[in-house]
Amino acid sequence: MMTFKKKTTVVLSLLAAMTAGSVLAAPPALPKDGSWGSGAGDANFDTMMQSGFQSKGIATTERLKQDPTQKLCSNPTTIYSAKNTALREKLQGENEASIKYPSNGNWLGNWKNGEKIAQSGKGLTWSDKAGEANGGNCYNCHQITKEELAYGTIGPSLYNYGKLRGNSEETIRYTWGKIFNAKATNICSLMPRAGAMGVLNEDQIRDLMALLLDPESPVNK
Amino acid sequence: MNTNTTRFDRRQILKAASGLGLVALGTSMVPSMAFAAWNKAAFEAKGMSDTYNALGAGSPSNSNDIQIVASDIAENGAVVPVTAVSKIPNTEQISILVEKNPSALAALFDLTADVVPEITTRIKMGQTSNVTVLVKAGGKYYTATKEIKVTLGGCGG
Amino acid sequence: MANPMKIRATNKDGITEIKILMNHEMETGQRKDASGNLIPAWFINEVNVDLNGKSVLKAEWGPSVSKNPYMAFKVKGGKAGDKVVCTWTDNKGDKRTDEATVS
Amino acid sequence: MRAPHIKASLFVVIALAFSVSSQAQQDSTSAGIEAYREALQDGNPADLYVDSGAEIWKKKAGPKEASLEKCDLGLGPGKVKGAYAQLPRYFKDTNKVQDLESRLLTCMEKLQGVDTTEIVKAAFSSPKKADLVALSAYISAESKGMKVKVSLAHPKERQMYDLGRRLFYYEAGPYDFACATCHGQDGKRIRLQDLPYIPSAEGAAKGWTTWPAYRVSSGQMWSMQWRINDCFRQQRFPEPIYASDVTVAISSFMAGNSNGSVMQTPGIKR
Repeated sequence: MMTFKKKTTVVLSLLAAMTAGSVLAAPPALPKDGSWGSGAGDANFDTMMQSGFQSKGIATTERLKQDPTQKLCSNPTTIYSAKNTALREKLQGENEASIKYPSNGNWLGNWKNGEKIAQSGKGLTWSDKAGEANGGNCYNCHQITKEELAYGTIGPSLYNYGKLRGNSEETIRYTWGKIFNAKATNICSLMPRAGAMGVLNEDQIRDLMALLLDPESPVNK
Repeated sequence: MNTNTTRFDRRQILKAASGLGLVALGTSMVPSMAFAAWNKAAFEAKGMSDTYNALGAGSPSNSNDIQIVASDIAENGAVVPVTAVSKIPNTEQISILVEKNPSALAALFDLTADVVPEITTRIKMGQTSNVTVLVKAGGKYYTATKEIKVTLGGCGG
Repeated sequence: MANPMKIRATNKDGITEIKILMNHEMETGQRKDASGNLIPAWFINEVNVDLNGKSVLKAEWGPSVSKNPYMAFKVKGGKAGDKVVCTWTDNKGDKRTDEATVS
Repeated sequence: MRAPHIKASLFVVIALAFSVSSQAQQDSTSAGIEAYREALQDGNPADLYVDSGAEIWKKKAGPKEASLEKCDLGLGPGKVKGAYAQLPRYFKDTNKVQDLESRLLTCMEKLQGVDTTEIVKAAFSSPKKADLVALSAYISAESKGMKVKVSLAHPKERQMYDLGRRLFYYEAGPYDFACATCHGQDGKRIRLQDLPYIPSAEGAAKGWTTWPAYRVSSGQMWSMQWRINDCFRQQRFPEPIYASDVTVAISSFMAGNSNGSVMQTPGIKR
């Protein structure tokens, strides 16, 4: 019995190894100290970046300049290192302070508009024009309504968002903050800071809020 | 990135549809050149029954002997692979129709007796639609239908 | 002039499988160019395939066949060395013929 | 004390029930998409570009009325077979690490006497870049079925890889995007497109070994440079300059990670 089990395990793990394609050698590991390798220090990297990009349309080379949050989040080895604890807390506080809550006291707009914004991935590329309304890119990463099958999975599912969480003042405020600046709650969140970076305006955020929280929204059906 | 649309945004739908060239203008832009064989009326007909009429198919009956081999979902409407298989004896013609395209008829194949009645091709679909395979066999017409969903791809920029 | 097609034909157990990839825009006549003008329809509308000098299949197409059309089918009979000839005609009257040998 | 507890477990049950049905829906969608991709594999229009690329390779052009047949892609002048599977690599004559397209520019300049300034500036869809796109289809096809074997042994090769890796994690722009935002985790997708996890060998291979590719959405053949260019566009970055070190570095990172995997080029994509 034991031998059989062993054999099966070996065969199974072999199969798993084959299907996972782990015959490939592991790529070179990142240095543990947070550096990038001797040839990829700041001077060489900056030279490459400055000579390798050009402004096109609205996407100018200005965009390559990082703010302190982007800089921190660009090194996976050191984001959560102890020496960066103070910096993380400071930056998280700054991101939190950037959140502007609704000026007119209205938190929820029109969920139908919100759905359009969630669907649209347009905006701010070099092929987009200045002054056009940006999309929210939401479906790229989240499931939202049940009807839309083409949704991404980088972020959590938001289907039944309001139904599951209710619409207490706390939930509403939290949700607004998350859309406005996701890095206020999670410093290196992968979600764009839609409000803080001026991607979406206050009305658009209100409409997205309605999509998530309005009981009439298909999200909560 | 490409033909990304929202089902709620009409402007975008139109834009995407025009990207595929499938807005409801029909084939009015087709230069009218005379062709001996090409069935202009059938390719310009709107809707299923008009197309059937133009093909002389009348009201074809459903047949379980026709198979449509295609994925349930197409990642892009610009290229939808479809294989039409007929097990009906004496199959002489196979056509592929997309109900919601501006002109339903996409392609028609006349087969000689030597051809195995199994044709693969690729068609454009402007939106999620029923796809019908129409088979002419022994002078009679038969159909089978399958829905193919057309989804959105890319990041939608 | 139109670009060449790619024809592959193989015989296995007395059945010849023919796969043809054509080089064509298949423009629908409903798309607009950058300055907003309609791009005229331009598509293959007739196809004929000969196996050993005998027509085995004729197709009629509309503009909703995909760009760079692909077509695959099987013919009973044929053998290695046989000749497959495909000719298409488009709605502008352009024409292209290519051939391949069954392997 | 009791009520909140019940509420909480109810929440868990609902959440679980939901995640199960959502998973099922996701699976059937994925299966449908998988079938679609499978059906595309036969009859890849990229083959049409492979043929025209082979013609362009042999055609005399430029002020020197020469073909590219003596171009050294790393395996010696005129050796095309297997060359793509070993690019990018260090070239002694230019003292640079080059990918296929930057190397082709070198050959056009040296062998044909072509001034490539306008080609570099031209849009990817412009006829000026069409030759390079077709050539990349042809040359990549000549490595189909071969294993990726990209050297990181030369200090400049290793440097290019390291620079590419650093660029991969570089976050900037109005959306805070880095390559890693989408390609830094395993098993995720954007809309319905699976996102390869580029820092892993398997993930890098999914991308690297299937480009250049024919894109059915646009009905265009895309070279690797074109693919990378559009990634940066979606990232809301400024435009990477054609054949610049930025583009070679990110290619070195992908190619270096996918060493040992099998080239399936040219591919066909959504």
